[in-house]
Amino acid sequence: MDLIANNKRDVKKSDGNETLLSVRNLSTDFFAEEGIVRAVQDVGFSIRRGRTLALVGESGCGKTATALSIVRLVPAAQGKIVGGQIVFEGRNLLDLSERQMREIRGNGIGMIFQEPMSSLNPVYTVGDQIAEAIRLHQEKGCKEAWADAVEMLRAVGIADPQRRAREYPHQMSGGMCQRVMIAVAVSCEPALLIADEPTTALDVTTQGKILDLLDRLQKQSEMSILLITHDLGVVAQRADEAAVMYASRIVETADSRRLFVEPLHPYTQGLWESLLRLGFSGRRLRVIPGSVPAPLQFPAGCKFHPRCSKGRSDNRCRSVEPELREVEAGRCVACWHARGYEDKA
Amino acid sequence: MTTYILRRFLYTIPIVLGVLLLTFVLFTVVGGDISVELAGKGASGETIDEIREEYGLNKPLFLAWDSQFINHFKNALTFNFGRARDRELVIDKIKRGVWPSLALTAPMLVGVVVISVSIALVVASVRGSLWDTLAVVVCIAGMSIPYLGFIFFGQYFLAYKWGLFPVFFRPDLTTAQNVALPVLIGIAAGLGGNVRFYRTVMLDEMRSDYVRTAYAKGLSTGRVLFKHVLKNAMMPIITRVAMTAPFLFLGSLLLERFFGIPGLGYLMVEAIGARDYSVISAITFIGAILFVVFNLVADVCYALVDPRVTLE
Amino acid sequence: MDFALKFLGILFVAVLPTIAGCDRSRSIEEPNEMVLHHVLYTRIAGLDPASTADIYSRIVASQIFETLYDYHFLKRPYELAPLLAEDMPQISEDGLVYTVKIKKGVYFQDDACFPGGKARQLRAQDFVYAFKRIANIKTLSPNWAVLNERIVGLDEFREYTKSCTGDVDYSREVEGLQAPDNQTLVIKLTKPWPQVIYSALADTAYAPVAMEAVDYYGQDIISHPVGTGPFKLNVWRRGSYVELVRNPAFRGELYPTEGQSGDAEAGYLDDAGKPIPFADRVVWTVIEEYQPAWLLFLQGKVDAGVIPKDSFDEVITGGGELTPAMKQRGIHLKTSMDPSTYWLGFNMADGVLGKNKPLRRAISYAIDRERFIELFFNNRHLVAHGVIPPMMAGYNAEIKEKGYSRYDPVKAKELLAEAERIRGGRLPVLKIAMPGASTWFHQYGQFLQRSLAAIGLQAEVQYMDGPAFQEELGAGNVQMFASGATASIPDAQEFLSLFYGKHAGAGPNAFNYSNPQFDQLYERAEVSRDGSERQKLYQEMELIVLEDCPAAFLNHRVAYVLHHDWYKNYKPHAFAYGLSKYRRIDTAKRAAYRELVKTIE
Amino acid sequence: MSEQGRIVEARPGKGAGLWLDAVRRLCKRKLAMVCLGVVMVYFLLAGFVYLAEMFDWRVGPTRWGEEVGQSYAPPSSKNILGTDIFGQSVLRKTLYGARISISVALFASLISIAIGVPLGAIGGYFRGFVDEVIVWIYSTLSSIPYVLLILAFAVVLRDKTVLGHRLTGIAAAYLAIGLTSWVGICRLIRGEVIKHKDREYILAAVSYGCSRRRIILRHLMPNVFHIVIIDFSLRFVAFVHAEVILSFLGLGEPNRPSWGAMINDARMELSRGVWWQMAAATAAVFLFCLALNIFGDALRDSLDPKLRIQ
Repeated sequence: MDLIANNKRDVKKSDGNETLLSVRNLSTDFFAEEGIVRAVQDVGFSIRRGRTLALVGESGCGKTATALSIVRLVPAAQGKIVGGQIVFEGRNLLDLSERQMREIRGNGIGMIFQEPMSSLNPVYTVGDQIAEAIRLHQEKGCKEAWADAVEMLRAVGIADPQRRAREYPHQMSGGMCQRVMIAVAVSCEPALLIADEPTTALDVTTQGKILDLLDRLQKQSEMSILLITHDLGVVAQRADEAAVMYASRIVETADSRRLFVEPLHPYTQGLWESLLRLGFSGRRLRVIPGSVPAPLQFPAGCKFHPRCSKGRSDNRCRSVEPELREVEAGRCVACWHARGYEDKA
Repeated sequence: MTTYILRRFLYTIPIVLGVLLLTFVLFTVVGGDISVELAGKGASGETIDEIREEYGLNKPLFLAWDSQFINHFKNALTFNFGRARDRELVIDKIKRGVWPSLALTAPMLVGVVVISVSIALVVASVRGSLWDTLAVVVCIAGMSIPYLGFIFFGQYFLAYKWGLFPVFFRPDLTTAQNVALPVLIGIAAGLGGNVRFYRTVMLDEMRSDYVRTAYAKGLSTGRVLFKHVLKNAMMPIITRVAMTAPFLFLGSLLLERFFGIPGLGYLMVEAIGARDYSVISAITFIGAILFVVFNLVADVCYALVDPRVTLE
Repeated sequence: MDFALKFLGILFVAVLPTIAGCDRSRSIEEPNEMVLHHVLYTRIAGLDPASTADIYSRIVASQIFETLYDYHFLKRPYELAPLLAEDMPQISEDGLVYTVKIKKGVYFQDDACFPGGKARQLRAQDFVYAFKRIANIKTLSPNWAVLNERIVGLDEFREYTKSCTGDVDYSREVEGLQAPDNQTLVIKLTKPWPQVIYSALADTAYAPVAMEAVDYYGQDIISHPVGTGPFKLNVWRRGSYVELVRNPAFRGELYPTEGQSGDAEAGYLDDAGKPIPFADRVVWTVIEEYQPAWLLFLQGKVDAGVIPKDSFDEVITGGGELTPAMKQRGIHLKTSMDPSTYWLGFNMADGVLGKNKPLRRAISYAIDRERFIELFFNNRHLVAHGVIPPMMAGYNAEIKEKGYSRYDPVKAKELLAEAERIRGGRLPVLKIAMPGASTWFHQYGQFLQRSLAAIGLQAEVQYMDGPAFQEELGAGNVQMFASGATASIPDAQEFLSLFYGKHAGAGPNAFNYSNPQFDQLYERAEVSRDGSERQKLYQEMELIVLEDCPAAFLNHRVAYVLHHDWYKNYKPHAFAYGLSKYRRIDTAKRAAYRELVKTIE
Repeated sequence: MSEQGRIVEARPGKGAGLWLDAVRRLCKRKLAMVCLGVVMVYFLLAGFVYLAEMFDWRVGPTRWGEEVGQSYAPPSSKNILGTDIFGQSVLRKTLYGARISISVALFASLISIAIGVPLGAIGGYFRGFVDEVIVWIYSTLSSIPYVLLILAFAVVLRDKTVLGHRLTGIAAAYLAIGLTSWVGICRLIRGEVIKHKDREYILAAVSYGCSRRRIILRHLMPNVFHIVIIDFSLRFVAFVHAEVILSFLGLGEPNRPSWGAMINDARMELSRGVWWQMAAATAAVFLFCLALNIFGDALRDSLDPKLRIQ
């Protein structure tokens, strides 16, 4: 099946500059027993059609919460989007009804998750699970949807898709499950694919293949990808742009190449160094001292200051939290010490 | 599959043996002799001896070919349960009462399972909200209200005051009309505990990642719950049903008493009170067989609902 | 949702056949059909009179089976009249030989057990057979005890049946039971037994049963009664309901034309001389709980019923009258004395109680019987001042003045001090055995416990189920026990036999009471054929018992029964059961009530 | 949500850390703490009545037998919850009932744990023949209708003498409940032990030569014991109900008031409009069950390592 030819949605072909998704000042709170956790604070970024934005950060910094907020899947009992805007194809998702939102999920925005094995329903065949989304969004009959599902399996590179469609997730390997997940997510040709750590649970050789697959699908259908990862190597190779998240906030955004060449935020620098030294010199791994603070124990001021060589001794860093400012065209950073930051005040 | 079923059937033998042994020990060795009671007031020793002979109570308990235990075992296996204390054949007694009892308890079980699973799904989907807390409180209130409270209320208001149902069993009505109110009462009384149980099951299930995937596909809550979560939650549901279903044939004592349903609800309680050994061994034997059968059915059901389970 | 629907579908499909499978609808009654609707508060054991002894089985069986003699429906004091017998028995000088002429033209009910389904005539041999059948040990009849050592040769017959391995030969001669011809029955007693006419000849347990039926149905005779009575069994759904229909081959009887004074005013003689039975069908529904029985009565689905203890205030005013609401419904109240006495018995063989009369007396004085009756019987029972209930011949009208049953805590405490002196130290915790474990017995037990505690006696109550209670009682393992007795004949002998020394041990004398003086009087009374002499002896014996105090006598039951206006000829009777034939239904009134109910509720 | 819903493994062998952690987390739940408070009040009340009875203190609940008013007096300012048939205070009976009902449930729980946990652990750890026998025993027990089993035990045990002690109503009741209800916990523990047996930390313990006894007691038990606690908190409620059922069948504590006996006594009074005894006992059961259930749920959430939310 030719994914592009089958694209029924009435969308202008993009020139690569049109903004597909724009997140502005998004804040999401989670309710924990200990109190309210501000999992996403004032987050903003945008993704252009056909491009890949990587959202980078350590575990617990709010990446997944951001992703769930975008599709409004934060469970009502656990959390709530408290502010901001999520503009997708010109509409603010936060203003939509639940019914309209369901139309967007799976159809406009697809999602894949970190644990492919447990993210698929163990008691339905993979074919069923793909066909379900197709039936739902494309008003196709059972048979037609099933045929499409088989085609999707073929498209994500599964051999013998006819037979495989009738198998259950437990009969497949992790990599294959992730392919199936991708098939589920892209079966309705979404404009945006949110991939939440799609390769973390997989072994190294499979990781590359899955990312290649995503690349290929992206090229075929002009799909945008929000790639959530903690792996900077992936960012460097696959993303067009990157946003670095630390402690619920975005601390730096940039073109991924420039982020790589010239990180502005000390946190980004620290992340790069730990990756580079490991990769190129074989010297003792340099790690960022300390660890990500627990959401309820965020320090005052810049949340990174206790781990920052400059911030530790700087009174301003310890008392005033820097907001994200565009320091150059297409580059934003939130650090008092970043070059040119204060000029933009 | 066939070998599996065969093997499971072989496995029933020790269990049935165990059940027979346990009831035998409980009621003959420890529980005492029924002949005095059978003989009636002021009976002489000779009548008692005669009764002992008639019921085989004068035979050795264990260590002989003609012992009470061996006979008890032989009788059970040939479905020859003998006569109850009121001289009716135990097997006739059971045949006569089993249908009314099932007409009462089977819809009750189905009703309770279907309704409480549905409520549990809904309640679990709003976990942590005020509705959830309220549901838990109502469930526990329902569990705390004695069964008789439900019966008194239902019989007095629904049947007598408002005339929606017959107050008592009427031979001129259909069984469905006769059991309608008791079934409703049984369901109402059973909901509390069951909703609570299934809510826990559903909560466990809803934490799974595939639920998030299903939502991400754009499925509605109802579809996620009733298609994805429900099928995954079938295991504990099947287990619970399989544990209860074998004993449905015994009916429900209180409902049958209050609504005059000619079932077997009285059978067990009365048999224990009167030490009616033939009835007790019949019940336990049939119960044990059904229990094993239902376990087997449950195993097959597991394999049907969960592809990860195979019958090996 | 497809999966959920499939799941529900399968479950419902599995359930439907069970509901549909047992659909057997039948109509309750036609508008003008005369059907008696009664309630049985316990399921009945069986309809074979020989092998059942419970009162509810007897109530039903008595409509199907008939005896030689029966109580006159209206006359009081109770008197017997011939039923299957032609007239009253001829009794020999020595009181040992009874010769009874059997009515001609009495047929059994038609049944499949007879050749061609056509029943034969009743013969004297059928009575002989009925007695022998009870004597036959294989029948395991609970009714044997009454006949034990009474009829010449019958005990030998019983011995013979013990040795039988196969069928018992009923043609074997028994000297005391002879049928010289089809219409004559001769019974020879071993010693005079003036109560035989009540205890055996008028008791349904000894009613003639067709031999053919016993042979034909074997053990299942219990559910296939074939008698001579006005009704025959139509449906018996065990534990649910019994339905009798009018016996079309019934010989016919007439409603009594004379009664007691006041009967005419009460309307009991409205039907005098009319052929009975009136009812086309008689239905008993087994209802073990009071609430549904009461609701059905109020709905007019049941003709008569007892008042549930807890609905008493709704029905009866403080003055013992019906409440206006009940009167407005046309409901009638009938009260009647029951020939019963209830007591707290003492085991005289017990080391603590047996030798300590002051202790027993103290316990008796400690119980406030009036409060007991108020709490448990809505004030409707009578205080038992002695053994014999007031309605029976032999009742001592002055017994109340003797004060054996008075509530006197002061005296009780005095006696207790004396009791401790006899005991030589503190009294141990006493045990009371209760023959049931229901709420009622719990409260009863608590009442006794509290009564004893009030005079400083510690007691522990043991609640047992029926079998365990009997067993413990028989084994003499109890100290105190709550029990009672109801007379089955209008002669007080049954009550006094409970205190006869030779009945101690496993016999009916659960008190293990033995007093030579009493025993001597008892033996005299047993063979005395003179009613008034007997009654004098009974009163003497009663005083001996009260003096020795083997029991604290508590109460006599008074029955309160309600019935609807349309239910005619309802006169309470303490001894007879086969009364359905006298009852008549005013169908128009019944229909009107049922309409009325629809508007009030 | 992956961060929020991330599955975190229990730290193997470090029971104490898990427990401390659980307690700390539990303390932060207000509702759970309120419920724990309610449960504690019930237990303290039961304990207090027990002591008061033992030392013959004349306080309200131990004076339940006194006549304080008319028979069946409705609730009033004098008797807040009215009186029963003998004019005894329903309030005092309800308070006293806590002692009987809770001790029945407590002892029954202890008995079922004492039987079920070791059997489950042994069966699950050793497998083979021992396991087969244990499975056979509990399969047999569970294939007999529960009411029949409990009734049979109660009937058979009542008034029997065991080790020189005559079993009165209450002892027979908790023995019957305990002896018949260990199956559930045994099954749970067995399953959990089988799961843990092949985990690395147990293999490690085996490899450095721990005795089997030590492995079961020191390594396995701390990691499966939370199941016992959870099961206990939920089953306790079932036992209070079982006491009600036994009383209904006439096999409960006969001489002293328990909630079950009160409900049973009161059921017939309902139709004469005497609702207060039923209401008082039901409310006592309800509040206790509610508190214990909510607390049990919270305990489960904070103890069960699988469910711990980072």
